[in-house]
Amino acid sequence: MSVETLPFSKALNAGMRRAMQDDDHVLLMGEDIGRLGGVFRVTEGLQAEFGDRRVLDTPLAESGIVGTAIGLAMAGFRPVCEIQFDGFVFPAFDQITTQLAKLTNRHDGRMSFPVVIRIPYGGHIGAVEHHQESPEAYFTHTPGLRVVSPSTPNDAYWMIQDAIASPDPVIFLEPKSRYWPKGEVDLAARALPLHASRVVRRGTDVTLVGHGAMVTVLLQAAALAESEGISCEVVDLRSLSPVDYGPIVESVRRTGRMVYGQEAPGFTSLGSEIAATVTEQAFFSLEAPVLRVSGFDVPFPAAKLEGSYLPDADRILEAVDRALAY
Amino acid sequence: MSVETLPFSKALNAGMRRAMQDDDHVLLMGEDIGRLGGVFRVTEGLQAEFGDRRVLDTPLAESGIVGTAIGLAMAGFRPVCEIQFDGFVFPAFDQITTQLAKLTNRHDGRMSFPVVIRIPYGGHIGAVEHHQESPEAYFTHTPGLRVVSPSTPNDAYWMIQDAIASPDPVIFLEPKSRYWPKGEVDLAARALPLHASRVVRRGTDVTLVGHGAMVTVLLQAAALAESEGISCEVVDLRSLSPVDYGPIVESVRRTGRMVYGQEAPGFTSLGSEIAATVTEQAFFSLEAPVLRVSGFDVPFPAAKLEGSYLPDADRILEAVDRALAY
Amino acid sequence: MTDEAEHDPALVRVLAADGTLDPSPEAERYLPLIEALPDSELETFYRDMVTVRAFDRQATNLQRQGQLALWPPSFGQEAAQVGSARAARPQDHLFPSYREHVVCTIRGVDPIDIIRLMRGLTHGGWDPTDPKNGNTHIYTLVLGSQTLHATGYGMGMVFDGRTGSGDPERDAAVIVYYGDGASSQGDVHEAMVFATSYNTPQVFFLQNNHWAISVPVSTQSKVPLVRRGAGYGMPSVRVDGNDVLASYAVTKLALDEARSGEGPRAIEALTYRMGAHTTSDDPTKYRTSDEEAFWAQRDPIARMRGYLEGRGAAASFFDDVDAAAAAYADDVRVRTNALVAPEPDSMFAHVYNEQHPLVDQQRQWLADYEASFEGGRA
Amino acid sequence: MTDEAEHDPALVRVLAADGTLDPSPEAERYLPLIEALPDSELETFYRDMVTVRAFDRQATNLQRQGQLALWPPSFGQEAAQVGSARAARPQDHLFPSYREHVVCTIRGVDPIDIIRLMRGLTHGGWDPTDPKNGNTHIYTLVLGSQTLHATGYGMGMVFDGRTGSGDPERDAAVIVYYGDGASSQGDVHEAMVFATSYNTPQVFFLQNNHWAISVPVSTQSKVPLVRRGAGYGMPSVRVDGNDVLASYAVTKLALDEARSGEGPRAIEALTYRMGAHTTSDDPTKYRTSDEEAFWAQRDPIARMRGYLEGRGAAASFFDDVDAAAAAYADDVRVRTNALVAPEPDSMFAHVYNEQHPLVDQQRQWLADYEASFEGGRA
Ligand SMILES: Cc1ncc(C[n+]2csc(CCOP(=O)(O)OP(=O)(O)O)c2C)c(N)n1
Ligand SMILES: Cc1ncc(C[n+]2csc(CCOP(=O)(O)OP(=O)(O)O)c2C)c(N)n1
Ligand SMILES: [Mg+2]
Ligand SMILES: [Mg+2]
Repeated sequence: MSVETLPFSKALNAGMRRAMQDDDHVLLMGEDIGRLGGVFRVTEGLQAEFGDRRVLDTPLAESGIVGTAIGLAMAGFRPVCEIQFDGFVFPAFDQITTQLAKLTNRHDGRMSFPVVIRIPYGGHIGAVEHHQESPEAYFTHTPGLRVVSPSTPNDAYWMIQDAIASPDPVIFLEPKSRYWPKGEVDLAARALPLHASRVVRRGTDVTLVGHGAMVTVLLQAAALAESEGISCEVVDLRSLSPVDYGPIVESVRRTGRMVYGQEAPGFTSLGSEIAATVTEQAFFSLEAPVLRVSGFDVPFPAAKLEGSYLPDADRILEAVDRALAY
Repeated sequence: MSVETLPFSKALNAGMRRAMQDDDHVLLMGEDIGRLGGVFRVTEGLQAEFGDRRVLDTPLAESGIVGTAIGLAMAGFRPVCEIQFDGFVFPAFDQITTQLAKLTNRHDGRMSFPVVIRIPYGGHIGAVEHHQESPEAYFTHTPGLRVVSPSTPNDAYWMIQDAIASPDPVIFLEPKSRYWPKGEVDLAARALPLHASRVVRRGTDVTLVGHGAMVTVLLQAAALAESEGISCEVVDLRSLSPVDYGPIVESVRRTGRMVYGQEAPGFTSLGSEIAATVTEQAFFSLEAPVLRVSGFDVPFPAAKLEGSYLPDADRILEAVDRALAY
Repeated sequence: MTDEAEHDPALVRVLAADGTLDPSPEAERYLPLIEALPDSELETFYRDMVTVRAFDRQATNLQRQGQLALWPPSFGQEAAQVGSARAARPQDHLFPSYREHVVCTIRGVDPIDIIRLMRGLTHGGWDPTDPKNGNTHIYTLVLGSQTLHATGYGMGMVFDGRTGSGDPERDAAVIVYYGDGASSQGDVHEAMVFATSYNTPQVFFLQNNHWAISVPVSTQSKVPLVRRGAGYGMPSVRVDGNDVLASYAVTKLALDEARSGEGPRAIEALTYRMGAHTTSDDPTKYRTSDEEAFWAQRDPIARMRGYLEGRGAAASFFDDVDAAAAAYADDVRVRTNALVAPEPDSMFAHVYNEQHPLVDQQRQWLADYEASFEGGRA
Repeated sequence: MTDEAEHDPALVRVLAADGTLDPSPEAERYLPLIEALPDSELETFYRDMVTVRAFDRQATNLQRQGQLALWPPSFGQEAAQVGSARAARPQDHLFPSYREHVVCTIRGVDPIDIIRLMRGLTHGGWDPTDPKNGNTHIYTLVLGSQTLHATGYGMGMVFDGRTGSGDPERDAAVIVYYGDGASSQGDVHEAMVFATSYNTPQVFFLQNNHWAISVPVSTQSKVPLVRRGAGYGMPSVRVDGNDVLASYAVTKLALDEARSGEGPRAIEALTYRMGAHTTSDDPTKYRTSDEEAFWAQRDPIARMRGYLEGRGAAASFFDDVDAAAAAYADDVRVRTNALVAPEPDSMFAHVYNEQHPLVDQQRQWLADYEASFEGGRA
């Protein structure tokens, strides 16, 4: 039987295990990912299985992790780096932005840098500062990177394998509040391609778009809206850079209205990009401007306030109502 | 006589001198800014005048520069840091993003961090990699920072003083291709407030918006358009975060069309934000989607190709024509 | 590893594990500083350690009861923290990492302010500019970042002439705390580069508690971390961080020298995180009970108690301290239970000092939005 | 400062400034390595230095004539670069910074490829995977970044068993070049942490040319930079970088040890940037002519010439070398003038290895746009 019910974190674990079995130059590196299996236990058991030359508990230095991963890629490896939490990726930002993202281009394509950087991201876990952020905009703005985020265990299982197989650097954003819920994983049938977006609910009045943990919120909002007689289509972005605009624009041409949901602050965000581009591509179909529901443009607040900060189904619905009122 | 004709770089120099005279806790720090006066000579003569305790030739480490500037701010100083070139700000990115931007909030407002980070940015100077970039989106997406960019010597003179006087951290982007051209500087009459945008040319058909060196390009485009009978209004953003939307939206409500020009890659950029927000605020006035003319979504190319990469007046006009064709 | 360090000839240690006075050769030069301590001060050291351990245990329990988001215990590191913090003068500035509960409370920080941070009510907790907090800066969670802030602060002291003037009431220094894991961060290096370049009055105080979550210090360095300092020209010393007297003395001397203009110094305090990394951690996954037992025998509180007993302290003293500590911890529990969540509006209040239209607009939006649910949100 | 270093008892030097053999005490252990060099190799060292200096001068002139965007001269640093690069084996990997023209050309990189970078035709220049380039990686302009890449490469050698096997044809090492200014970057520290943690077969080769643009090395460190390595447990040596024989010998030994599994090593080569930082720089703004004169007397080429003359090299040898160098430089000039700009389309070609709709779309847009100007753009 090739379909298993797994939590998202175990699906990722299974995906990495399979990639490591298939290619012995795939290696994992990061803080506490070996003996401990990572603070979210995503790499649990992999060091025991593959040894400490393939699953590295590195020194505590993120620039060092990404910088040496680059060197390992030059030496023919496919490193998968774990950044412990979203807020700790910034010490590595220089190596990601000025090196990893640009090195293929700098080499005129003669070397490739198949490095994956896994980052648990987003809120909903009640944690202290730097542990609940959504930094995707910094990466999607950077040419040379690919950025993806699965929202289901099945996508987690397949997308991590596709990311590892990609010859390009991939920022792999894991919605940490989704680590625990379970879902069906089809171990035999590949999911959609890495850079495809997917309509996860059909609807006719408003198109809702988002990624990661936000997809769950959008589906909740769509269910609530239905009870009020409003039909929402929901698109899971899956790929944040490049964005697969096909399904989104097709949907908006039908619905004429779109709401984009994201946990990140809204200013100069991925939501800004998608709103601007969808507006360009579906200008004459739009009955209302594309509305964005985002984290506020303030630092992610103390845990007790995250409920007010993070867009929930009610806030999505408020925007849906506004869009419909145009 | 209080009006002098100065190149942009000298206007900045004069502005910093005045700020240092007014407040002896203003200090400058950076690589080669002392004896050499900076690679662009913006700080020329200031170490000789104020001594090496107020104009610091620091060790060569950007995270160190910003991180110690934060400590100096805690001790009551107002540090003005120079980053030598746009592409070298990334080693400091962690200190800027996780510390500088958030420390006022982290202190519940009990401490303030009046740090200015000056960054020469943008292309048109035919330089090697990392020397021609426009990183503004990384900063405008970060809550807690203010981001500004003057485009004229007069603004340079006044905005640097306002930035230094600001109790908040300010990213001060200096369009390096504008360092040399001269302009009138009124040493007596304050320019507009730091966060005001300004209409620099009146027009009726299309609104052109941009900042820094792009303003010159937009004005060139407007002049060319005029010869074709098209009347363009041009808005100089001046402040990139927050954006002063008033003059822009007012203009777009009249013209119904807008083109945003920027050197930065377009994806998830400040142009995306402004396009999305103007669309929201002027939805019913728009005859065409807000169009963006940007650097391509590739690493800034080798110098010999910058002419093809950087939006010029022709490319702005191409977008103006497209906007008018809707 | 631990055995090797035990017998490191360069280690400064004054008390044997059982509390008998047995100075290592390196400790000789520090003895006068210790002999100068009045009995009352020795008792204070002990009281500090016991009090904060009781508080720390209370906080750990509060987290287990769901009252806190997280708690990183200081359990086991009391001597290094008491010794170093008690060595600082009032005008000195202290930059902790996130496990310096002992340091903070000694300097006057109300433990409830640390609790507020770990409960998820604030990202800060206390006001470093309020004199009652003894110039103790707030916690920094991004490892190593605070070392640069401390260095910058020290540069400010130099530029303001607040160091090396010869006036003991005026001259000041900074001390910055960081861990063995954090020592690998580039920022720590840059802090040492700037500190030595500007001759800051600064002590780099490394608590080597042997673990960075699950990663042993041997992953960060194959040689004692104390050696790093010499590479920058910084006098550096390794101390038994479970010996409160030795920790006090080495820090006192280093701070005195720093204050008098001799520049930055580094201290590696060998200690042990006797508890979990945080309440989310399970140390049995990565370390042995043998190792834990080894360190249990070197408990800093037991050691100091042995010393005081040897000097004839009365049983009633220890009972008093225990009782006071229990009351202290109890008070924290009571006050924790009384804490209330901040208003959502507060998240907008301190992002900027000056008006910011976007933040103001969102603040207003949220207020209106919340108001629209008056009478209950779905 | 320079005088002090001159008389540093720990400095490895073999040749006096005039080229007479006069080994420092520290140099003794290296003499066998030098004595083993055949005359032909000594002549090669000299030829390398003269050839690349001629090329370097040519490139400087080409920049002045507007043919290049920029040129960072290697003038003065030839001995450190020749010595270290000639010490490497073919299977070793070299990670330069941006001034290692001598290193690169010795390993087989066509100088025109360096020119192409500095002319603004490419951000890279050569293909490190092409055997003709001797495993020389491309330049890195963000200071210090390449030290981590080199360390990562070395980790790969360890994991692949390409080090410490005992087979001299198989065992390999990496050498990474960086400057005194770059040494302050956090990345260099992290590279040393990772290198020692993973025991990489690696040499950290620091060319201390005394200046980081206008900033003297004393701003980066008050003590010799060679001391940093010991903080990580790395054997470290300071060499006279204007002495090609000493530079060769210390690098040879360090690489041999690294290759045989003994882990990373650090070398500080004392040298001097005799020219400007780059062609945009004016060193008279920040350094004295006395200092320049001091170093002119220590010119690495004159020194080696003195040595060879002392060993009886014929005048014709030097004439031949000069003539060949002139021809080499001339050839570079001719080929530089023949370089053509790349097509705009090329900026899209290698951003990603796999298809990317946004880039593809912009690529097409630009092609169409350019085509719309057929017959001339305004
Ligand atoms: C830059 C950064 N990376 C990762 C983390 C996650 N993290 C928090 S504590 C910790 C271990 C720190 O070890 P050490 O410095 O030895 O201090 P200790 O916890 O032992 O007191 C890690 C990896 C972080 N806070 N900051
Ligand atoms: C991260 C970074 N910051 C600043 C610069 C600008 N810059 C280029 S070379 C240089 C000085 C480098 O000095 P050093 O490392 O001693 O090397 P040298 O030029 O002397 O060979 C500076 C500041 C840079 N390239 N990278
Ligand atoms: Mg530790
Ligand atoms: Mg140098």
